[in-house]
Amino acid sequence: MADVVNVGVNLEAFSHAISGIQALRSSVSRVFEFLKDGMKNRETLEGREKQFIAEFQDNLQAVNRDLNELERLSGLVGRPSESHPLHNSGLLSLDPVQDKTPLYSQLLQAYKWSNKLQYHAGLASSLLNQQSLKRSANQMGASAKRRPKVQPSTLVLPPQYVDDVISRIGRMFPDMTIELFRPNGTSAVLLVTLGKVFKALLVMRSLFIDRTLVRGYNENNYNEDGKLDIWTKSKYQVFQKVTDHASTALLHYQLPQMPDVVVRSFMTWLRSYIKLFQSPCQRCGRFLQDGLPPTWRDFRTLEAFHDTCRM
Amino acid sequence: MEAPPVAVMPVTGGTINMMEYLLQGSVLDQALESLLHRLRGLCDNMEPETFTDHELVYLLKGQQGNPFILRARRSLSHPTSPWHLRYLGQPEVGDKSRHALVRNCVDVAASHSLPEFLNEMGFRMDHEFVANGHIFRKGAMKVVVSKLSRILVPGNTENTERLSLSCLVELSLLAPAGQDTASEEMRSFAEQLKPLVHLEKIDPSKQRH
Amino acid sequence: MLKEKQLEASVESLTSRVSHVKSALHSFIYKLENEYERLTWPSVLDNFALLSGQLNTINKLLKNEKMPSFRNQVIIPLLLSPDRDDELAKLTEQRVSVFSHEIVPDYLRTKPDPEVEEQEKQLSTEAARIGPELAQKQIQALNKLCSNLLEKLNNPRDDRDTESAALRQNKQSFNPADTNALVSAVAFGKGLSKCRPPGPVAPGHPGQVTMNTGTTAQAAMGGGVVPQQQGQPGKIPSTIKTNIKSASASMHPYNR
Amino acid sequence: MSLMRSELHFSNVSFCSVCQVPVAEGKSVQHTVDVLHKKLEQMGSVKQGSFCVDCETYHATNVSGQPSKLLYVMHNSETPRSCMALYEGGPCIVADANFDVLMVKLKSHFQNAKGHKVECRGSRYRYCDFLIKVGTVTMSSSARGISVEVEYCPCVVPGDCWNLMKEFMQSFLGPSVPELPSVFATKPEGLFAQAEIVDTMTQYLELFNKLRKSQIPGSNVR
Repeated sequence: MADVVNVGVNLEAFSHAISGIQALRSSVSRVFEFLKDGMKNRETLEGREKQFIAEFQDNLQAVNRDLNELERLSGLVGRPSESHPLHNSGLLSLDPVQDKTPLYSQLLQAYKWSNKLQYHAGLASSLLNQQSLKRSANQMGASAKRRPKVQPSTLVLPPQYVDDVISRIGRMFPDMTIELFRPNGTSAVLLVTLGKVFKALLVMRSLFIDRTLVRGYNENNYNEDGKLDIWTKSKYQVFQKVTDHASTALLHYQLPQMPDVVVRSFMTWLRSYIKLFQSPCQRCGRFLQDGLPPTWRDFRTLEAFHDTCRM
Repeated sequence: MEAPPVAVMPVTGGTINMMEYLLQGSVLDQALESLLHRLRGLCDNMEPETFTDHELVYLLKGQQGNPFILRARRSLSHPTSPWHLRYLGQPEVGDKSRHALVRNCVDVAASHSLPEFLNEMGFRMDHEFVANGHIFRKGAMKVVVSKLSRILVPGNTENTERLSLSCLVELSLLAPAGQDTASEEMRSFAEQLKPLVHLEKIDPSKQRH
Repeated sequence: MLKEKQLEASVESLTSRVSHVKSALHSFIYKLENEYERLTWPSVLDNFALLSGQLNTINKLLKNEKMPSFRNQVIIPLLLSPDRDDELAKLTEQRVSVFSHEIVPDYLRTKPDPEVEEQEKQLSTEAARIGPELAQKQIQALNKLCSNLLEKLNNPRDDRDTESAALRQNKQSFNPADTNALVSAVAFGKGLSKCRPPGPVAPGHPGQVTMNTGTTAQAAMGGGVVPQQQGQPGKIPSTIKTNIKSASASMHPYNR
Repeated sequence: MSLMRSELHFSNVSFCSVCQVPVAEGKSVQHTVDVLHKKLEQMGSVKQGSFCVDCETYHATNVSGQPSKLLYVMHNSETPRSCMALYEGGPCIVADANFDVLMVKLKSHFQNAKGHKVECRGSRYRYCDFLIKVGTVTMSSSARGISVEVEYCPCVVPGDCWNLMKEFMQSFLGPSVPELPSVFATKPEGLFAQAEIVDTMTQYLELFNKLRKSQIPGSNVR
């Protein structure tokens, strides 16, 4: 709003400039008026022409003069809008009918939000860069130029390769059966049946596991229309808990350059649930705590703990 | 399991006194295609269903001398489907004006242990056969066109032999007792299948001589 | 009589409406010509609204059920004369002063519309252009086409008729003997091998013999004929069973 | 007929253990049941409706002389449209409710022993993934004993969760926890076969037969 004062200072220059414009306009219209009227009746044709040209030149010179004057004045007026933080849009604040079109206040609001967003994004990016050893962040830690190269190579793997990796992993664990589906395009969905304990759905993106959902062995994994149901969570609390832990494990096991190792480590970890109902908690020695068996498996030792008994 | 908390259910269930209305006939193999074609046009617009079933007929000898007959059927094309146990009563005599054979009927779906269980109850298998063919439906009515085959080696449903060069055609309807409008409906439907097939009210007891 | 009266009345009401329109137009035109300096736009609109309302009323009147169909009325000019008719001129406000041959076809529509006239003219010139021989030829060609088409439509029906007739006469689509055989096979296993799975049947089990069968055809195997004759038929069902109830898997008991 | 397209779901039953709870000395059946209810509620279980298991006994009429094996037809409100028929130690089937109608048709061959009808009614409780059913067993309108059924819904294999189940039962039944039901021990596949609805019914049947044989314990039961 300091701008208003600024404008006030130059007010005189403004009024001069406006009258300069008016003068210019009148002189220009005089030129055309004169041209429209044509030559006046004079005694001789020659005199007639001479008179006409002289008057035309006078008129043009007047236009020229007025133009110069205006240019000079415009230099005096300067560009007050430049000093405004929102540049020309700041002029919107001068709109006297603010109630009708609250453009300016909305604009300010949007500006504030976008500033905030930029600020938070910056913070998040710096935080993520610090965790460069975990998850995909180490791609970001690498130079920005390399990043787009790394991503396609691991995200766009031929389905054949994915099939191979999965079937190799499937052979590694005899008590686990892995069924592979591709319900939509090339992304695979794995249905892992672990003994008679549970069935886990793994939604893959290339060889990255995007999402996991664990359901009971006797629960239905298909919709009414026969498609894989990847959304409905298990009705049993124990498997809801295991789903949570499996999602945690997905975040833990990350090695973007070697996605197959990640899948294998995750599967090894998942396999430790084969004794979900059989092994007591390694800390308290009991089977049940709040009605739930030890649902947590240590990422390294694969030992069983109750959710609240782990460190 | 997660059955909803129910108010305690009545102890016995089931639908008492269901009647089967039945008309029978046969069609020669040569005319089978025309019959199927006509049925596709006449019946409800659905995908024609085919089936292959194995039927075992069990008898239980009572003290009075009249064996009690139960028919156990299983689908060979859907081995995981439940078995189907059926009791069929004596055809109702009396009303000659009725157009269809009417008899009591109890249908039970049962688990796969049915044969052993029937044996334990004292039932003995009398005969068995394989039926395969097509099912059509029109409203509550059902048309079954089936080829019958006898089983050459007991229990081996792979090794069979056609019983005749005709297919059995049956038009049946299940309704609670006393719904005689059903037979009227069946008669008019049977009328539309003439002259390809003559569906009639055949009392099997008259066939025995 | 009644009809005539009705017609008269409706014509009368129609003329009165039309005269209303006319007077409204009159005054409007007068205003436009003489008072155009004082005339305001809203009042012009008012005039238009009045006119449109009146025209609407006329339309409604014409669409009314009770209104006799004017289309079916014929006007015949009874007397034409080249002389000036003052009465007519007065009636038509000096628009038509002579009821002559020149104007009657236009006013009373005794002549077709110009477009229709044009079409008719074209057709007659076309007809004149084609000679009678050519015309004859074209007629023949058309007749031939039509008869061909008729034949084509009729023939397949003949084919079909003969086909089904042949089927009816020559080939039976079913065989009553087979029907009986099949029905008794499903009813009591006639013609089916009477084998039992090895094992549970105790030899000499009471009633075993009679249980076997009651058919004379099977007498060699079982022999017990008499007991069944009365009792068995009742218990003996026939037919393949298909079960509507179990078909509706949705309410199947095992779907927990 | 081939129209029976539904898959059987008998096998999708989780592991159940049924046991008898002795009536406390000098207390009525109802009192003992109330004590159990209170214990369950203290643990944080939620009552979820009621349940009923019944058992009809039939004996064959045609075999004269030697005593025939008894045929039991049972219902469970958990599977309201099914009907379980079993011979003690012998084969069993799961059928739909029309089986009862069939038994009516068979009445000339199988007679219903009216006085032998056993019923077990009570309340269902849910605690986490456990389902607990405390029932009173009645025979000819006299209460004979108390049954407790514990089901661990997520687990289908008895051998997997028996220890876990035992720990749970100890938490409200005290140290007098029963052994693993014999029905599982006698299976050819052993403890790791999948549990079936029939296993549950067999346990109830064993319990009923045990109670039937035992004398009414005098003043303990009213």
